[in-house]
Amino acid sequence: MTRRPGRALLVPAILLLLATLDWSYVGTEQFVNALTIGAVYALIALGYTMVYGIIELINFAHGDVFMVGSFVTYWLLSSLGFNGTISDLPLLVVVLVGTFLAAMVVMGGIGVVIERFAYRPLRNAPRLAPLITAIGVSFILQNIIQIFFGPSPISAPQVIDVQARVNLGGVDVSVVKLFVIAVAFILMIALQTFVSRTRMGRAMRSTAIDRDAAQLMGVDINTTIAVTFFIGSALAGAAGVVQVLYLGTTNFQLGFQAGLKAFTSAVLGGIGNITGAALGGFLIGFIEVNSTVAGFSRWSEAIVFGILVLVLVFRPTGLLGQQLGERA
Amino acid sequence: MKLARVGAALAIASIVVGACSGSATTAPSAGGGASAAPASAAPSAVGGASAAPASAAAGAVDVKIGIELPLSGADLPNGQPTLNGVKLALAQIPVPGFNVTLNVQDDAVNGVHDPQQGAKNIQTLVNDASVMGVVGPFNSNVAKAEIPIGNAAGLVQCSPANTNISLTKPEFGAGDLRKTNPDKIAYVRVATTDDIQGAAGADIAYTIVKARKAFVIDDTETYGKALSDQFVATFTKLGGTVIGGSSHGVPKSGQGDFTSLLSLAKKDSPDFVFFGGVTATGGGLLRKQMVTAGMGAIPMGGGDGLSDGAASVKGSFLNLAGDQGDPNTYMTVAATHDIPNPTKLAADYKAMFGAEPGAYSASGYACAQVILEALKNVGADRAKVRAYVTDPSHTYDTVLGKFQFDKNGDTTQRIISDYTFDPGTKDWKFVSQKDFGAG
Amino acid sequence: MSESAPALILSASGVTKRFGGLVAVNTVDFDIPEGSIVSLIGPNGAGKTTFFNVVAGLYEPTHGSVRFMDNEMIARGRRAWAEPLTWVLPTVIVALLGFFIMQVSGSGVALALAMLVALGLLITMFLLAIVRPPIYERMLHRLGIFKSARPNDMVVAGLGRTFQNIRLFKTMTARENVMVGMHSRLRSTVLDAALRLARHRREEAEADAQARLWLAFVGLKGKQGEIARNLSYGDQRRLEIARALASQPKLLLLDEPTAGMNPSETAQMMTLFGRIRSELRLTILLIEHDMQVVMGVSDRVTVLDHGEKISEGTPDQVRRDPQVIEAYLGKGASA
Amino acid sequence: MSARRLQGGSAPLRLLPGALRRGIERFAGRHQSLAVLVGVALVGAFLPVIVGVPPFSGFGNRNDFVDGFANAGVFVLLALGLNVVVGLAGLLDLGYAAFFAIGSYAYAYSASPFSHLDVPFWPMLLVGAMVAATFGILLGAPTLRLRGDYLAIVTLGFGEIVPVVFLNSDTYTNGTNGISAVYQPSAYGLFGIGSFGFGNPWPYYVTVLAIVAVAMMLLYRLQDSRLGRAWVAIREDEVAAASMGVNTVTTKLLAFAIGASTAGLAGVFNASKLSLVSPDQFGFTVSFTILAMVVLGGMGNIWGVAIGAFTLYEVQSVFLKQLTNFVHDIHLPAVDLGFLRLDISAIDFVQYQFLLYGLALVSMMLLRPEGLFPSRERKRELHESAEEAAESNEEVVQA
Repeated sequence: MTRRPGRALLVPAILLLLATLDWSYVGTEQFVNALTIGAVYALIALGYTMVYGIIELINFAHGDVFMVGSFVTYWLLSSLGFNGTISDLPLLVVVLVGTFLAAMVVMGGIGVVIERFAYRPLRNAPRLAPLITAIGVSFILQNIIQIFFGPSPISAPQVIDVQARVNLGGVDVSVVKLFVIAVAFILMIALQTFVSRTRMGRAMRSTAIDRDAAQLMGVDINTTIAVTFFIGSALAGAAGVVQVLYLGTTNFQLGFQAGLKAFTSAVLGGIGNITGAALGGFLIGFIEVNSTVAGFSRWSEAIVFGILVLVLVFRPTGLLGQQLGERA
Repeated sequence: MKLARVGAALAIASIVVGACSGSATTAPSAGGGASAAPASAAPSAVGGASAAPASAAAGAVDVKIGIELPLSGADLPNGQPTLNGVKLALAQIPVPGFNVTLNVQDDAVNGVHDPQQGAKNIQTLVNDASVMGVVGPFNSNVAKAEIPIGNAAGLVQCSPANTNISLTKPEFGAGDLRKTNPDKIAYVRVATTDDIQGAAGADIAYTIVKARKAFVIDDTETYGKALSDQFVATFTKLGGTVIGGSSHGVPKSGQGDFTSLLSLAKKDSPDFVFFGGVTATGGGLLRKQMVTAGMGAIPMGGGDGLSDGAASVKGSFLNLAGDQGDPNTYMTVAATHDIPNPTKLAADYKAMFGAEPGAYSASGYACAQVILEALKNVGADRAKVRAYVTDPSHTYDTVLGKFQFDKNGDTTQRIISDYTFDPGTKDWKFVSQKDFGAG
Repeated sequence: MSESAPALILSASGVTKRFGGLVAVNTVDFDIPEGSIVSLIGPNGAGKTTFFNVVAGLYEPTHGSVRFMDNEMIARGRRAWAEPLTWVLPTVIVALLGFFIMQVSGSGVALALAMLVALGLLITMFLLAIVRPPIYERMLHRLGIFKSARPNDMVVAGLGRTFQNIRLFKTMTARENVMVGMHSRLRSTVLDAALRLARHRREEAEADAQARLWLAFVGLKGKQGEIARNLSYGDQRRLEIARALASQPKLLLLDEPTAGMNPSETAQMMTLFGRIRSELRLTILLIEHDMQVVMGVSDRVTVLDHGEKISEGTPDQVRRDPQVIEAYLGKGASA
Repeated sequence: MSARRLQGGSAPLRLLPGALRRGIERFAGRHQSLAVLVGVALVGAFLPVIVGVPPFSGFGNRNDFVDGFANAGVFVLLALGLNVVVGLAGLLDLGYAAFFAIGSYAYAYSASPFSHLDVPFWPMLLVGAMVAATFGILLGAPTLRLRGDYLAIVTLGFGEIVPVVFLNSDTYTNGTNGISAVYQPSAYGLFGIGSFGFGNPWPYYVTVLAIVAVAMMLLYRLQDSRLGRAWVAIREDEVAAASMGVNTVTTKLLAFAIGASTAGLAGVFNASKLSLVSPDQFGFTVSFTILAMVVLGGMGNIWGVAIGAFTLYEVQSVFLKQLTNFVHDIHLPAVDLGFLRLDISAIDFVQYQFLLYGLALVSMMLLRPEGLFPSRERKRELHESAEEAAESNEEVVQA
């Protein structure tokens, strides 16, 4: 399908315009809030979209992978003895990098294990079978966390000083929020580069388009799918770290609704499309913040899903359509 | 495929290992078919016939107290400590001539309290002829499904936690719930109703904090919404202003993130923030994020849903809210005022279960006391137990203090106590109490 | 029906179909006289199947229109934007009327009543738009709103088709496949089926018998109980034709029906085409690569290349057309 | 003519010996509706009897079980309805609980002290079904253009929106408190088993059995009709179905409407039995549980889905809850492995039921991805074999 070059710029242009208008409506602080919430949704949505793109599975356990990620972060930080703000900058950097790496690797590993045991045996089963195992896995993850950490919400250490602010154009903006947004962008760019530039990325894309053909061309399907799960779950793990840094709390039920909204983000942007998932995540963040600002916090969920319905009815492939895994 | 099965087996094994760490009891005998004996509660009378104390001699009559609480999933922190309170009462209070065990029913389905399951459970308890009274339920909507059944069967229920006004007061539709036997109520509760608590919250905000401009948030659930609505009504009546004119609902699904709502609130510079809800629906996080958002100096208040222990208790409001905030700013209203001997209950509880008591452990204990008291006085007759418990002339001397039930089954103890955060002990500190009278 | 020029069953004029920047079919005029076998040939990617799909109602053409049995069936929608207006307009009018009456009479009851009626109208219009009974279609027509026919509308009008890559309902039996083909000719409704009324039972029994006849007609006698995917390749092709015939079409569109067949199967298939024409008196539009088939059965042949019609005429005329030879040579297409 | 249809339909019969099974199948093939009614009646009569026999009798008395069976009936109805949408027409609906909610609220609003209305139960069954069906069409209409998974997410969205609307429309729904003291059906002395009310589960049990039987009968008839074929055709290949004259729009909408109306029936019944309707009863988990029931039972197979729903309901609300008692009763000896002691009888399983439920879902799917009783078509999709081809030939000869 060919596109006129002008079309490619149309969507970003409209979004930029909308963002500017919204900025003037909600103000800088709320704008940053929206970006921060959106960044978390976007990070989770990336995993959804990648997994869907490659094996067409709505991985409902993915939200719980995010939840487990936040508990891993909590466990890691508190067992290392950090229980508050770290003011020593070099130490802070080391702790942050270490936490992100550890949480991402651990969650990536868990993702691979889940894929291996719960989804791979069902790869040729009816399409809904893995969906049900995904729900089962989600329950299992929740319960395991509940057994180990208890059912109450957890107060987790926030190593970055949450009260620190920088002045941006006359408005004080929280440093943590900026950090969260920056991390999300860095990870997204890294992912995009990986998928478009590396051999494994190409293998992933070709598997998404036609698994059988990719296999004939010498792509190792099992490894490719495992890597997809690793990356997707690692990103959810990163989102878990972000959750702890930003809100300093977590609980074993966090995953389900977050997952639902992240999945909505992925669909909103065009499922299977990495940029779309990121865009969708930020959009949901903006919708939520705007409905709160407008005094409809009670309805925010209905508004999020209402907009989703409208977008899909008028643009059934999501805002950016499908790139990763085009199917008739 | 094979590997997957091994994985499942391992997961099951992990439960078994996790669960057997403290198991030193022998398997209970068949006598306690429906008794749920905790592995760690061996000394209690609940443990089954073989381990039963001497009081349960040959001539003792077997009777049961029904438990109808949410005991799995997210509601476990509500149900389990309450159940433990009942267990503690059974272990401590001798009932000569009776061998009292429990019939435990869990109303959580897929981890969330479910009215349909609750109705089924109460039916099961009704059908168990040895059940003399029921402690529970925990949630108001479960109660609405259960009260008609208990009323029809004449099985008395004592709720440790329900606060919704429509459960008991005829002017709010409670009469419809007990249509079968309008004169024989079978539902009592030891918690004060939302209207009193919400009003008391407004009273604190207006008279003690001297706030004039409040921002109100609720969790859109039955308890939280009722509390907030009452707060808004009373606070406005007293002469204060509520920003936006009503409460802002934050559904539980949005749990954990109040930042954008707080940014909104900050613009109108409120001098009080009221939260209608419980810790699990975001109470502690709200306070924590107020501090983050630079609103730590603004006092915040809530109902007894926030009264769940000191900052050292994991998952409590104070624990989540963090202790780096401005001192003397957290306030709450508890339905139960300073109970007669709180330290003893806490110590006994800790000795038996190895944990701090929960918010409703004492209430569960009190409910058990009420039912046992009736049992001692009228014997193992369900109808008489019901009649005794609901008789407004009887006074109960419980761990919650002395109280009666009025003709609707509400406690006459309408004392509201005000607490504030004490940065020294990192716990709630009693401020004052106010008696809202007999209705 | 004049004797000199037989009536046209289908007449396409200026049909263009564009996908993004790619013009798959470019201003093609195409007539099919009633009772004839007309073939459409051309090299791979010439736009044959696209044209086919336009005619069958699967794609809306970018330009041009298709008349079928003297009705304009397929063309780009006209005033399509006005259709949603018809859904809300009655509601708006009634609501405004209610407001007006309330202003005049000061009665709130009138407004409430008007609102209720307005809501009812809205729901009625939505349901009408979904079910599309003839009265709704007539209303649209009167308002000058035109919507291109969908595949099922074309089937109702009398067009049956097969697919280039066989698209049977794979897990259904042969008999059931054929019965789905009869769908548009069966009349029993949900209620008939739910209550098992006599007419439903009769119709189902008739349909069953008819399905067997169609299967026998294409040479699948006794195979009605086979699951479609278990049939041999040739049998699947036949089953597709039986399924298309079951809708009792006037015009049958066959998309490469002999592709992948051996010579003896092809010969049988050609016999079947003959019988379809002689016994059923159907008109056939055929896409075919096998020149032997095309030249053997066709009355007229049309050649497409790069989406454009380059030649048209009897098989002999087309065979000699230098443009056709040029299009096929060098491309190595089968001949 | 419909002998072979019954092969999928009588999946549970596979447990019976061959000759008997064939005999029943042949009878059922000729008198399908009668067979469904007799089947439901037999199961309905059998269940209260079996629970009086050990080991079941140890877990509660008969009335407890019957009460639970009446609740299970609600889920059986829901699963039957969802099966039309997901199993037959192949439209993945993740927000099915919305129609359950609409049916429930329709009855609660029409027959409760809240609205001061008292419409009798029996006509409300039909009205509730019709209201739900109308919403099925209205909510279904905008989704028809969407492909499988987009449809799934939009229905999920509707499933989330509907409870929020009920939650926030205080004036009509009593908001978060819900509508309580909903009236019970009034048919005194129905079939000599007592009147509707609290404490006597039998009238509800008989009523839900009757509703399930009629629903199953009608669904079998629809499945076997022009419409049923069109649904399966759309599921298999939408383009081909349209090209064969199937109006995909109306056919899909009919699937939505019929699925929704079944949920509406379930909603009306449940509201009257529970006497309470509140917005938190219709969350996403409910939709998912019903979907799990359909998939587990075997999509597209009416009997299979009914059994799947019944089984899963009993697992999550009876078996897992009673597991602790059960394990206590069987007296497993404690295993001493030296470094750890395993005493299964001492475990309180109540806390782990959620985990066990998850494990059950995963392992059931790993062991039998096509469901317990796959429909004829689904089974063939998975296990093609010459034997089945032979079997279907044999059936043609019978027919």
